[in-house]
Amino acid sequence: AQGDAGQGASAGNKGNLIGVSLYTNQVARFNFEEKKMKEVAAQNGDSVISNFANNNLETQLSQIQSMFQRGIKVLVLNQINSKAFAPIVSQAQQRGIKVIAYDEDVAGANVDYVVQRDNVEMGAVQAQSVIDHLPAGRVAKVAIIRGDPSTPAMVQMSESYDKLIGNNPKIEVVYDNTTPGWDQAAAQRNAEAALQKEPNIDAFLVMWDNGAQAVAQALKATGKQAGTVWSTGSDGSPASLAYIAQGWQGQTTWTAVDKQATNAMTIAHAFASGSEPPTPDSKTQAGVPVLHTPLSSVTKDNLCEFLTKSAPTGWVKQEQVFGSEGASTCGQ
Amino acid sequence: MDNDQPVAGAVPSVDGRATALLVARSLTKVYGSTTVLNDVDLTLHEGQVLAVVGENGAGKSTLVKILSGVVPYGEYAGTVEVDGNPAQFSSPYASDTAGVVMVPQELHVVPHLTIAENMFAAHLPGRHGLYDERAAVREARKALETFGLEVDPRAPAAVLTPSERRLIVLAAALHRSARVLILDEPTAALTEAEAGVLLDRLRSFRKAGVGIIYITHRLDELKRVADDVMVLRNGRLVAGYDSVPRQAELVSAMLGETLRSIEAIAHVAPTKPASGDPALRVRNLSVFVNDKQQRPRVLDVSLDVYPGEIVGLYGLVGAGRTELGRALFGAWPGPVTGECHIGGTQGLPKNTNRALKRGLSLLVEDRKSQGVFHGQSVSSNMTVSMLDDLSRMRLLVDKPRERHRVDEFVQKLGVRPPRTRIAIDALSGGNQQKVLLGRCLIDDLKVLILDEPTLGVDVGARRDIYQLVRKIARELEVGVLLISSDVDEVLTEADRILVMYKCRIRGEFSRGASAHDLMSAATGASMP
Amino acid sequence: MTLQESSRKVPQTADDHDAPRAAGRAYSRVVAALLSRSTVLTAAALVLILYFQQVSGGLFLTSTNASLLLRQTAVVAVVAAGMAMLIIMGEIDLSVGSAAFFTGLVVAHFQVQGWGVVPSIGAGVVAGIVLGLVNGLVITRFAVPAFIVTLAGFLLWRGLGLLLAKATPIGPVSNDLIFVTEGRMPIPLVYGLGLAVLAVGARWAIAGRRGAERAGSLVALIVRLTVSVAIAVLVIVIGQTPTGLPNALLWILGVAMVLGGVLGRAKLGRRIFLLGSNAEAAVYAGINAKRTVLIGFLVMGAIYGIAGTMLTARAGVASPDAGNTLELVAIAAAVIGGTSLRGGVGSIRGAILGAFLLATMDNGMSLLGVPTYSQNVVKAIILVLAVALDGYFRRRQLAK
Amino acid sequence: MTLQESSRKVPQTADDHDAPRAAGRAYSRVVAALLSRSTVLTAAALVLILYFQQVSGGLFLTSTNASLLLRQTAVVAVVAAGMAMLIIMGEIDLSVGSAAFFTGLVVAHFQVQGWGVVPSIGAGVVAGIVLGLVNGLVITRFAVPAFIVTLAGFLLWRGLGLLLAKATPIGPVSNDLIFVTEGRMPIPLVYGLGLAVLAVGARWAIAGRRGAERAGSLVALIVRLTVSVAIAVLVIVIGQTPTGLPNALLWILGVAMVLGGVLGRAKLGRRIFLLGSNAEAAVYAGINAKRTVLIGFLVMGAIYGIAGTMLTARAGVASPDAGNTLELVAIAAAVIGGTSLRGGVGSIRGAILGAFLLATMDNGMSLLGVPTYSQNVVKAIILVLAVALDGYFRRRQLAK
Ligand SMILES: Nc1ncnc2c1ncn2[C@@H]1O[C@H](COP(=O)(O)OP(=O)(O)OP(=O)(O)O)[C@@H](O)[C@H]1O
Ligand SMILES: Nc1ncnc2c1ncn2[C@@H]1O[C@H](COP(=O)(O)OP(=O)(O)OP(=O)(O)O)[C@@H](O)[C@H]1O
Ligand SMILES: O[C@@H]1[C@@H](O)[C@H](O)OC[C@H]1O
Ligand SMILES: [Mg+2]
Ligand SMILES: [Mg+2]
Repeated sequence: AQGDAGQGASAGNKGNLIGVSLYTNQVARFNFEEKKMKEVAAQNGDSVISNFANNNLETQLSQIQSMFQRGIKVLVLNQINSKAFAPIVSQAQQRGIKVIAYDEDVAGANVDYVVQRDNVEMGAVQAQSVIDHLPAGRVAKVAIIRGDPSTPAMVQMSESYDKLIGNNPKIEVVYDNTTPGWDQAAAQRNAEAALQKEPNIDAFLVMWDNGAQAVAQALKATGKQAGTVWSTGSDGSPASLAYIAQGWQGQTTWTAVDKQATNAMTIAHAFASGSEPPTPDSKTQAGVPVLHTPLSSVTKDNLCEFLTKSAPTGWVKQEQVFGSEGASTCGQ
Repeated sequence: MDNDQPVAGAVPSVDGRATALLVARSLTKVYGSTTVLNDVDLTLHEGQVLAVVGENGAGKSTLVKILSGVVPYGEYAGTVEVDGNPAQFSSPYASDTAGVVMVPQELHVVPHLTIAENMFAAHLPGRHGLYDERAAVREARKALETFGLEVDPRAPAAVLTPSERRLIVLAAALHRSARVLILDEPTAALTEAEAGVLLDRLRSFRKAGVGIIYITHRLDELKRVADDVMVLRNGRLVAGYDSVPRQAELVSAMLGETLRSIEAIAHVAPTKPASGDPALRVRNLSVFVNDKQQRPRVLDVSLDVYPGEIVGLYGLVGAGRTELGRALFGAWPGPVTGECHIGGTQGLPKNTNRALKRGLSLLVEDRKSQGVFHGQSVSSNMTVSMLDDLSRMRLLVDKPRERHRVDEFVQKLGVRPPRTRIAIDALSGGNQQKVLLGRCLIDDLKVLILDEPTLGVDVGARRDIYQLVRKIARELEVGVLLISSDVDEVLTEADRILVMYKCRIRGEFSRGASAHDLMSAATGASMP
Repeated sequence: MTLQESSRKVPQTADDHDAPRAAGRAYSRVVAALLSRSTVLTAAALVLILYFQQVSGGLFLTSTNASLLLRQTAVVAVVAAGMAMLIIMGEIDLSVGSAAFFTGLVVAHFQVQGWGVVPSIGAGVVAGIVLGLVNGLVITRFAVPAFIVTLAGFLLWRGLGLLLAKATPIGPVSNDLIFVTEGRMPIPLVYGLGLAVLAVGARWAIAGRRGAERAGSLVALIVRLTVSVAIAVLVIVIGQTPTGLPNALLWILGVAMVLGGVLGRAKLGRRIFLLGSNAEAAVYAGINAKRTVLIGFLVMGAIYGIAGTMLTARAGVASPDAGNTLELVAIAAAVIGGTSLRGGVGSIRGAILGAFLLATMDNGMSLLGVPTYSQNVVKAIILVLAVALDGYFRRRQLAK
Repeated sequence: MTLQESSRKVPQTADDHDAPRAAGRAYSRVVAALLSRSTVLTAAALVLILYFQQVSGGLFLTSTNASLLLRQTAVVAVVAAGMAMLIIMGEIDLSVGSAAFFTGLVVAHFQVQGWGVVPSIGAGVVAGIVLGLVNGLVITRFAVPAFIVTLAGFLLWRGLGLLLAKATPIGPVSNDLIFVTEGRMPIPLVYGLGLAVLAVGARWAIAGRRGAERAGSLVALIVRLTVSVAIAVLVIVIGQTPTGLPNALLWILGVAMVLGGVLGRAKLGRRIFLLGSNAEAAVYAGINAKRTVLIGFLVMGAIYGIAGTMLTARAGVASPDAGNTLELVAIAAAVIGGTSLRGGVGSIRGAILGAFLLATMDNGMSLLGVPTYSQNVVKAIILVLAVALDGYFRRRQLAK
């Protein structure tokens, strides 16, 4: 590698240049995290160059290689496909760039730090919330709607689903299907097919909020009452929070994305300026430090608490959840 | 200008025909570095028929394309006025609105739309934006009566032959109340009888005060229809007459040659006696339409064409000659029965490729849709059927050889301009026809079927084509089947004439038969 | 490509939105009906339906699933109708998925702001027409091919929409808006619809009778009347079940009638066919090509608005992935329905049937819980089979 | 759409893979060169490059970035070349992204099994040819339009691949395979390439000289020689920098030369242009349309294999999303490069330039960290502008 760092410097960047590569901009949380990272980096005196990869491996690789050109010192990598990124991680490291795996580790590589949401745990939180809301005294009918099987998040969440729900004697799985591209319309078709097969479903175990919204709509269409069928989701999307307030969705699993973004930038700053990164809360088998992002289950019960305390500013407004007249339902 | 004759329309006409309907001044059109229309003036009065003649590529179509907005305002120099007001047509839509209606030289009929829709395209009857099919059918019937065409206006135009297609377009244009009617070679694909009807109609239009611009290569028509004649050559107005001059005088103006040299061209082709084995031998051939009803198009036809012989195949529209040609060429999609020998080998070609391999080629009747590869060069249009012979290792096109062959043809056929790399669309209609004829001249040619080969070809070029066909026949010992609706053409060019009527051959004549004989056979009047 | 193929075009006339009528003049009416693309598609759909019914243990042919199928088809059907119109005139629209996402966002935005259903939809349709206008103007003024302009729109409208919405779903929208497609059709409307079916059926039967010169036309009359009555009865019966018929059906029918009417009966429609068949001929004939294309894209703009409304009403939110690949599915539906990508040939009815065929496959396989990837494999094979069979029968008929 | 447009086609003849030469006889050579689509594209790319260079503070025009750009362009360029060929002959291929994914999977599979580079690639290419054969056979035997067949392939090949791979990435592949596109071109090859550029350039210059009847041809000779020498020097200089030139360039050049040669010099290529320009006339001229189409899809099949290899080599694994939207990008590149979707018009060179233009935009904007939404907006506008400007100049010239 010929003097990339020098080139970066000659480009006249102030502070440390941090590359942030996120795999999609069609998911709200990543847009939020990108903004958050830029804020935090600015506070640290760093600057960020960021790209979204349009759900495409090839695009993401190219974008990262362009970041090398720009002379980044740290790469925050939210990869589309954990198995495909080992080579680019080692390329980065050969150039002296530190790599922080973001949201998920990279298989086959030893990154310098992992800042992650534990998808296995997320699956468990969702499955547990379903188990907690089963009708008493009979075998419950549960439908499972999974995300795109070609994505690692789906695989890891499924791990917990299969463990907690698959062999559960109190549960009969009446429908179980995947959703290519995490597509909401396809999820809605799945939900509708499930209800067509078995109108008396007790709960929907759903991996993500867009899917849960699709379930809500399917429930409405079959004339169900709000609050009668439990469903799960993830990401705390405002529309889902509104459905939770109305009883059309049971829970959403919140990842503290603001913390995750902040962690990544703090570690990046430490790497770039040669100081000690924050203490990890665990290490991988290979000894890579890991900082986990806290997960929490948001339901109708703790909705106000979430809105007023846990949710970062800018994520959601109360009127998005309670309607234009409900701006102060939970107080300020 | 090399000519001091009075220019048509440049001076107000003697009989004081009232207002000038259409005035064009110093029209000039340049394509790339070629000036195809050079400083042409024109005045058209109410009730005047102005004929425009000139050889292929003289600029006739270009002139009327400007007048009708096909070449839009801004893409030519000079001015056009209608009723004394400047007219700046950006499209035929605009000219049409101003009452200037043109029927273009090339056919623009959409086969899968109905006949009525094709006829009225931009002027469909109906109110509130709705199409009134019944009114359209009524109007269409009325318009078609002109030519006595008995077709169902609701049928797709696909059922029409090329000449019928031309007729419906003409009928539609005549039916509209145009103030200026421009006809670009309307009679090229028509029979004598149909042409006669058209000319009669034009006379009645003239009485009604319509101004008519009439382009033709059939000079004998001028006497019957034209008031004034203008002659274009190489984009310039070289002569103008306020009456129809002698044909010979016109021809010399068109070609820029002296009368003497033209008269010397008149020829009598020596008859080639039929001898040896026929190049093409057909026995009991029948051709059927590819549908449930299996309507026959050709029934029980037997004929022989000997090497070096030109056999004329005359008949009226719909007689089945084109189908016969297509079937022999392996290009008929429906059932064909009967026997056929080409150069001694037996069997009907399964497809056009086989036909060509066996030495039989066909010059198609419908140049635009079946012949020309639009947007492709003159050269590749010409060599497409002989690529196998012009390639190295049966893989790569041998470009030097191709160039050589094309240059030779271009010269032999007199293609103008003699440029081979420009797109064929840049050639005038007649010159495109020469290119397609060149395509037919494959190596080892044994049988050449020409379907209306001189459609839209000027006198000079027509002469060239006849000479060439004769040369091909005689020197290369090729048997030629000349399908034509032009009585004079078959009478002068064919060694022997077959006449088709309603799917069958109804007469055989030797050279020297009279036009009357042919006509009566072609109309079923005399059965052999 | 070959002579046989080019001659295949012949029976597919401009009146193909009413194929039996046009072809009937040339061939025997009954055979034509057997051969029309619509019939083959309907037959393919029927076979699929029976299969799904069998394998799902009777779940497929229920009134609830019928309602579901209609709701699942609606957006694709509406967009496919517009797409067929554009393809027939020789244009194409790759931006429709993104544009519908954008208008759906507009509708959801105003819903969340507390606007009523009608003004929200109005805003969506206006937004759609504006996008259509932009497409149309760039195509006609700057003479950039529609493929390029709408490819740009594909990137542009979704990009803008995601930017405005910050990629988060906007909603949920009011139940009133949801009712617009998902709701159960009110009983008076059901009766109205039943009567309309009868009226149209009667016209159809009489038209067959009047135009027929051959024997069998009495049979045709009876068959047609029976079919119409059967459909009317079905409409009324299903409309009264607890699930009823969904309002989505009204949108499909509305768009089909308007566009089918335009293509079949309006002068504009004739111009569209002529322009798509042979642009040069159209211009020579004095058709204002630019204006026709512009109008076509304005109509498509209105469809953006309608489709966006329907996407949002169906999902209950405006989701960032709404309308993804809609352009492709719509083109597929139109082409399966007999629209030729070379222009000049096609029908609204075919496009809508194509949409139904695609939706039936999705619905049936979801019902059976067929794994996603196998779904795609099955879908692909059925697509090719349907179109190949259609072509086969058509050729066989011509060859006989 | 309008007469103007159809007349625009005129100067682009079958010999147009060498557009300046073909048009040169009709118009002044210099003006023609100024007008050719290739020149407009090159100019657009140059403007972009200078802009990126300026704004990125000199990062864009570095040898490392040049190498990156070439590697990023390669797959799209190769596929766009094949797509241009198919579109010119009046066909289309929507399955190419999925097919390349599939063949990439095959390559990765055998790599993981421990096969060497050559047999793995061979297996991929064979798989590709089989897929191409299937496409071609269904299209020609069952007369199903290519759009439908390849739309089915779009679903099918990816569906099958995902089933086989269980939707997980297959890999990592060996460094040797990665080297095949990502690797640095060996110095001897660099020199060879430089010499080849000189040779081709000399032929080009001489051809210009020979064909010219006008003044200025000496100027043209000198300009052409200078350009060729400059490129050759550039190749050799960049090839010797530490980053060097990527092997990906060889694939682009190889495919361009083969396909360009076929279209420009082979009988097959001539038939492809003619078939695409008028299928009916092609039949009368003795062209075996079915065979030509079949061969076209077989060639495309080989390109599937090459593209799959390149995808896998570039990513180091066969990823389940590999080749997503490749068909769309390739069609866009071909169309931007002057290929008409109506058939009969286009060039390999244009398609590859189109691919470069698209890749340049992606690369430059990623380098600048332009926000993704704005990237799409910018890309959309530049696309339309490039094509609009090209059309504008062309029309202006014709009008003069
Ligand atoms: N689009 C074009 N580009 C370049 N040259 C053209 C174009 N169209 C016509 N020309 C040239 O203009 C000249 C005049 O053509 P035009 O069609 O007006 O001739 P014409 O008198 O109608 O001939 P014909 O009797 O054969 O129909 C010809 O030399 C032709 O090659
Ligand atoms: N593809 C087709 N399907 C059905 N009928 C056809 C088809 N092609 C031609 N016909 C019919 O065949 C009949 C005879 O054809 P055609 O007129 O070309 O013969 P012709 O003797 O060569 O006449 P012309 O003088 O017009 O060349 C026409 O009436 C037409 O309706
Ligand atoms: O919404 C998220 C989905 O898009 C992602 O891919 O995986 C998990 C979800 O939380
Ligand atoms: Mg002319
Ligand atoms: Mg004929």
